[in-house]
Amino acid sequence: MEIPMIAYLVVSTIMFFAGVYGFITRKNMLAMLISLELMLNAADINFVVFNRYLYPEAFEGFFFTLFAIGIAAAETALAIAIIINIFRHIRNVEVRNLDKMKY
Amino acid sequence: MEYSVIILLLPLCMFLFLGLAGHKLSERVAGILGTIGLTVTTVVAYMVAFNYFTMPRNAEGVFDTLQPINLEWLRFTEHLHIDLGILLDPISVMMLVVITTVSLMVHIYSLGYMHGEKGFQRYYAFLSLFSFSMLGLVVATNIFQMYIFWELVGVSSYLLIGFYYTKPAAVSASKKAFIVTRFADLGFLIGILILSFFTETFDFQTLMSNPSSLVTETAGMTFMGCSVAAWAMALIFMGGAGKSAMFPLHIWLPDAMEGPTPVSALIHAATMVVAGVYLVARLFPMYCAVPEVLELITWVGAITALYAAVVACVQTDIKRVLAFSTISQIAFMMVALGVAFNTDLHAGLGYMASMFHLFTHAMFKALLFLGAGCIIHAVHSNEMSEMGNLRKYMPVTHITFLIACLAIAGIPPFSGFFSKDEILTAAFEKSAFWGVWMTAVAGLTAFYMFRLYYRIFWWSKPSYEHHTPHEAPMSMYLPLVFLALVTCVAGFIPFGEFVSVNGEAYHIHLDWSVATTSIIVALLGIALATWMYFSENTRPKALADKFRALHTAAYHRFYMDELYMWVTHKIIFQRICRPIAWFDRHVVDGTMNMLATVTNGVSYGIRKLQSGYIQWYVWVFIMGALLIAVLAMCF
Amino acid sequence: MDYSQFLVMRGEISLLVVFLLIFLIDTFGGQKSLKGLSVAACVLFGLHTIWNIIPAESASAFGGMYQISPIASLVKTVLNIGTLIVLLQSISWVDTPDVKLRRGEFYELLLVTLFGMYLMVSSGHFLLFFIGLETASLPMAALIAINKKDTESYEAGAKYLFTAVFSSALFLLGLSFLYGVSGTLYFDDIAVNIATNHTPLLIATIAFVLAGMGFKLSLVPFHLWTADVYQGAPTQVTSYLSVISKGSAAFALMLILYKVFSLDPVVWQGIMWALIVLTITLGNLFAIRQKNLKRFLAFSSISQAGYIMLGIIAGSAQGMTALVYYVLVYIFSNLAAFGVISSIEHHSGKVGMDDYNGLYKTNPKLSVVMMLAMFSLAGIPPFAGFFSKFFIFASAIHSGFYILVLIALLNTIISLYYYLLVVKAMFINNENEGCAIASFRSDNGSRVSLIVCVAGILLLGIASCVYGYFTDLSLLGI
Amino acid sequence: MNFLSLFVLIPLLMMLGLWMSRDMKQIRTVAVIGSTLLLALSVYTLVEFLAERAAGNTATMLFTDSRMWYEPLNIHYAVGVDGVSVAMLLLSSIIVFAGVFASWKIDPLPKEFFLWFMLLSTGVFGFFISVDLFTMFMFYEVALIPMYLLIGVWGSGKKTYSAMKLTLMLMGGSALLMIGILGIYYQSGLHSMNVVEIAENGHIPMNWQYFLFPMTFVGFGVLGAMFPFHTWSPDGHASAPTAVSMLHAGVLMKLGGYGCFRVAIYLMPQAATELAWIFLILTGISVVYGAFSACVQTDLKYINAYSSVSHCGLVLFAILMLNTTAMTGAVMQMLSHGLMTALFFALIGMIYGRTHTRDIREMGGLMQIMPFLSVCYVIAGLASLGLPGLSGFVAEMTIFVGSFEHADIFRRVLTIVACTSIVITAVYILRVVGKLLFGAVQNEHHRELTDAEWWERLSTITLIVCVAAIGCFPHWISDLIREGVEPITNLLSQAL
Repeated sequence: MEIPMIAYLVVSTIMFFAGVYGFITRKNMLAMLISLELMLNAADINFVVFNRYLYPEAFEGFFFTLFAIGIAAAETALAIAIIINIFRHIRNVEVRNLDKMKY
Repeated sequence: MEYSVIILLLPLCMFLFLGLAGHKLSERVAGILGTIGLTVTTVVAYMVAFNYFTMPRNAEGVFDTLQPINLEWLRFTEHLHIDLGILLDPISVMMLVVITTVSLMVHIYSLGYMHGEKGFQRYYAFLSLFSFSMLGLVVATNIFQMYIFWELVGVSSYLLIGFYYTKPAAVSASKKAFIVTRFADLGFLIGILILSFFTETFDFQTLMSNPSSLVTETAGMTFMGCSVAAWAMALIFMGGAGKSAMFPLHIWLPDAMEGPTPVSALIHAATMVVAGVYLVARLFPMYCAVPEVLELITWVGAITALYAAVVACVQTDIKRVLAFSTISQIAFMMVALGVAFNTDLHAGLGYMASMFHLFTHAMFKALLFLGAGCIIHAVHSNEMSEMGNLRKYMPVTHITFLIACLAIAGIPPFSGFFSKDEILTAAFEKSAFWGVWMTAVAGLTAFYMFRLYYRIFWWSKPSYEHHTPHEAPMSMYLPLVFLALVTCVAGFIPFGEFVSVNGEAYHIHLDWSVATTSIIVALLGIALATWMYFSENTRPKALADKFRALHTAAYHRFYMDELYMWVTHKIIFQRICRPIAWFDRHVVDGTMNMLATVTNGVSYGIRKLQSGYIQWYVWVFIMGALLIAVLAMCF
Repeated sequence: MDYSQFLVMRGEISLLVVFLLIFLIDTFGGQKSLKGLSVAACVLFGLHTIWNIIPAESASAFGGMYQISPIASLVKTVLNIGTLIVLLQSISWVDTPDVKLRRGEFYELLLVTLFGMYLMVSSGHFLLFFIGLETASLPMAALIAINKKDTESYEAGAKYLFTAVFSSALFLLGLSFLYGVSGTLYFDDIAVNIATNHTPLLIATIAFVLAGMGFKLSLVPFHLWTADVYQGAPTQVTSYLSVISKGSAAFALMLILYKVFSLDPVVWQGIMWALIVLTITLGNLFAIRQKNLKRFLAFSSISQAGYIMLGIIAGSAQGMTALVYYVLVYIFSNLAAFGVISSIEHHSGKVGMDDYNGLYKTNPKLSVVMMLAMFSLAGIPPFAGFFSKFFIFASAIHSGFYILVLIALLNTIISLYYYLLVVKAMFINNENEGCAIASFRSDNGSRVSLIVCVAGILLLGIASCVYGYFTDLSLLGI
Repeated sequence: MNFLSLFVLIPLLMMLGLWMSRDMKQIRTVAVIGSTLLLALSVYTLVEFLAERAAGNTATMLFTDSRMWYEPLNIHYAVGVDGVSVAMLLLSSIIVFAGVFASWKIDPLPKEFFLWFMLLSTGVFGFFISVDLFTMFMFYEVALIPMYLLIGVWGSGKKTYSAMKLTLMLMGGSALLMIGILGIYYQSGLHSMNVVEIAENGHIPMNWQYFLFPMTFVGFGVLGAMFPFHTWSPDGHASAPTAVSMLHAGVLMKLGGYGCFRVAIYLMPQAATELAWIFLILTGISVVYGAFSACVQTDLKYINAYSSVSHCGLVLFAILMLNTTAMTGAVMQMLSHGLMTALFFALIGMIYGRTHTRDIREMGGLMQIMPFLSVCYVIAGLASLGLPGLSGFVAEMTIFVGSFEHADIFRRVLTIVACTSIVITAVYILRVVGKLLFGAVQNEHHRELTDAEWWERLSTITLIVCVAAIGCFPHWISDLIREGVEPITNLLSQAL
């Protein structure tokens, strides 16, 4: 029995906006980072699903997903580095402390 | 007669020379130079007059109108262009003679009168400027040239009235004179615009060749109930009324007496103030085409004459008295023009009369002013109360002054009698009403002139203890004597032979009925003056108390100046200028500033958008993206 | 597969060579050679610039994944020039104690981001484009946060990174939809495929792609990170961020819109219309009240981005020319401003507008340069900014956007106001007692860079050949 | 190379020279030489021009030269002059010449002052010689921007405020202008920026003209001090240093009139005829309005600024009458107003430099203290109230006669309203003269003050001579201008 494509899309969409929601509401930067991962992966799922269901003759979507995952990893590493640096200075990772510059 | 251009050029050069190099010359040199210059001008003017009037008359028995020179100065359209030139016809030649004569007298007189004054050279420069502009005015070949010199005489009169520029009174008087006349000139200008637009020319001869052209061109066109032609001519007359100090534009003339007395004699008695009369005379045929305007002129003149005469009766400053008498006399000329209802020789008698009176009046009024100058020179005051019994001290002045008074009062055989008689005749021919009116005014004239005469030369003997008055130097009384002689003989000039409404020779004959009445009235006036002022007494005071209201009103010139003050300051300054200035600063400019303020305010208001929190940024980000998506889908 | 295809990527390869050389010097060179690293970087990069100065012919490699066109390689040259100027300006800065140790990393990261931009402007496939985009933005975050000790620096880094990733996630989502709609990620094929079906999904895609690029261009409302990041980042990085990455992003966006969505411009023109108005206006309104010059220039650069967009919305070859020309002029003007700011910051540590009061008395040359930069940014003749503005407006008017241009022009008045505020501070205001900036002699690197910038500002407009050359190239097609 | 380009080249070279000059002496030398050269050049242009015309060359523009500048947009560096621009060039060079001497002792930063001053004049000259919309617009803005620093640095009073206000308002004008120019460029269907070409062969659709004409006219009108966009002028003039006020009121405000005339009306005659009435009302207002506001000002410069509003209003008013005579009058009015207002500002600057006040209530009897300056002031005043023999009269009369040519009552009444300004002018001029120069000395300290120095005399006398020359011999200048105006009126008559 075949799972309809729409189901995947719903999941991915939910994932994406869950990510958005998380990103906007979490106080902790690491949590925000995780939300970002959710969003990126939601997009990846879309690619895979479209490739699998609509355009099975080529693997463009799959490859794209692979690269996207790689980039996501790099981005996470960088984000962690910066967060650590921040932690060194202010001893916590609360995002609301990043408001020295405003207006 | 191309050489007539010298009449204009010489004074001009004299002005430029004295104006630019004057301060380098000594007083005497400057004065002599100016006088010599004007003497030459006068001689040339006389030559022109002689040659002109000895010319054979042409077929219609008229002196040809000559245009020795006429250069295009500025071209507006193919029809309209301002020319500068010289137009010689009977009245302009007559004016040349008058102006040069009086001006020369004044030049000579001033050598003595202005001696030692600061800015003597400047004074002579201005005199030359005035002579130049006045001469240019009378020989104008077209109405725009006339307007140009019209403005120039206005300015030179401004400069001369304000000659004592450290005296606030003089400054404000000069300002007043200029602005009032300027206001009148506005009418003149608009009149010219209308006239020239419809007739497509400025040129006098073209205009005269077909006087009714304006009426025909504007046939049927009306503006606010009056025909456009009437408007044009009336507006032009407004210019003339301003210069000739007709009621209600007369207010500048009495104040103009702040200027040096010779200047008053030249500008504000003999020459400039008659420019208005000259203007009307110059355009007389066109005025005949619009009788309603002539009616207007008559009324204005008559009212002015009466008004000025009444006021003159109670003034105590001798120059003011003379000023008002001038206004009144010019009004006589205006009336004379007004009552001449068409250009045929007999009906147009008033034209000749007014020109004649202009001529004689110029002489004796100049004489009066110069005499007054001598007196002021001697007494160092303008007030009657400071004077009296001066005949002992200054006999020459006394005699000449008396002659002038008799002339202006209209006692034969002095010149004034003849010219005034012609005017009265003309008035009677128009209607008995005007005749009676003017005769009455003539009587008043006699009265106030002799009041003046007695108060100065008889009355009581005030104590001149600090210094005794003495006869003026020769440079000052020679002109008096000369003018007195002219006044005596001028009446016998066959004036009508030279000047008449349509140029044909007109033989003056006295209308004895009119003459006798006028003489009697004049004598009555003199008698009354003698009764009241011959020797010190309380009758004048008693009389003044009797008619207190009238007296005070007349003394304050019926509050005309106050009225003007009120209009200009309270209405124009307070109610128009200031609000506009305020509006400009606070509304127009305020709007511009407000734009800036609002921008700043907005930029302050929205600064919170930049809250500094990543999550807010991202919130805006995603919302923006979604909003765009949604909107894009909607459209 | 024949490797000759790599020859098409001449620019990228030479850039990589430069990158590797610097990397080698940095890793294996001793302390001594590190001293000369900055100069070496400038020289090498200069060589690279000259090597690529001649634009390449249109060509494509790897099955159309990589596409190069004359105008694209011209853009690369423009970016090179800008980067070179930035490198010159940063010579003295990299010797300051804080960044001394990470001197090498600075250059490496910088060059990598530039490499990413290269890929963006000459990609024919969204995969390459996305890689380029990320390569351009992720190292940038590291650059911004390069100054570990400075709290503002890492705050800026964090803000940039989080926003960047968020935007790229959105972008990615958009791409996935696009893939769903069109079934391919090759620009040309997409253009062909989507021509037939106009699903709302497609429109959402356009919106998301615009959002993703709008982040890099800092278009309102995707701009909020800009001010903070510009203020927090080291001045050199800020200048790089403000001109190079903006310029490349502008061209990349134009690439996408012209190549991918060229068939129905109406949709994205509508969106762009709104974005431009918002961007210019809000940018100006925020800029009015800024006192910190870096922040001030951040907002000015936002509104400048709006003007750049006018070239895109025109949707014509003329617009393309105007855009590239504008970017070039903008690089010179903005880098002149940043050069002055950085050298003053370097010598006195002051970046406030009030600190500049009476600068003309102490440092006449610098203040004249600053004034020229401001006039050029405000678009005052005879400086280059006037011409670039005129041409970009002309292109927009040519496509009939009268009202839009009118709004933009009225905004120039506001922008003139705040640019003049800087001039006023330097020339008219009296120096504040005691704390006035002392007169100093800035280092050779920034002197050279400033001279170059001034030359650019003064000559670009008068020398019409530049614009003519750009036109010829852009007429060859994107 | 066409010799007209020298008008741009000389100021640029002067800037170079100034930039290299070391001390005050050299600066002055450069400035004097340069401005004299410019004066000579403009006179030469005039002579050449008249010779050409006498030789029967009836082209619209003479000495034309067109170099391709921006191929893609077909922008040329195109120069050429007709009667009007020759007159304007003459005016500008005279005022620059006078301005150099008026700012003989400028302080501080003389070098920078003259640099900006010359940049300003570069723009002015460039504007007048160019016949290409783009270069015209470019030079226009080149002329605007130096004002900011000239006022801001060397000005007095609330200088920064006025400088900013002036710059922004004028920039607002040029923003509208840019739309107008680009619109003309793309709608004329010629792909050309050359004014003459567009005027002769271009066909701007009517609906576009309705949009573009107001843009262009208002754009230039702002600089022409058209109500209600004139408010930069009083503050700007009040704060500006002497020479700048001279050049600004004397020449820069003329750019507005010239632009309206050369671009707005020349290129869009149909719209001009259709829409003239709106702007006639506005300009008519500013004629009277300015005069009335001037009556109650107490600051000399404000009085003059408002009188400039009135006079420049008359210029635009006459241009909008759209007939040869009135337009000729308008250009003559530009000339005469330029000269006499420059004279005014020069004198005010000199008086202010001595008394350190511009409030007429604090001064008086200056005639006794500084006769030369006072006499010049009187002459300037008489010129401004339209005394025959000075330039004002000629211009105003030409305008009035021209404006009265229209048969419709609306224009007639407006003309008469405008005429009343001559009386109001007399009022405020005499008010100032009476308060300032005549009467008793108000402030005893003023008694020590000196009269004009030689450079001041030179600069004032130059201007006075020109004013008188135009006033006494208007014939040649009016013919010169008329033949420049005629092509435009011909277009207009076709448009009707």
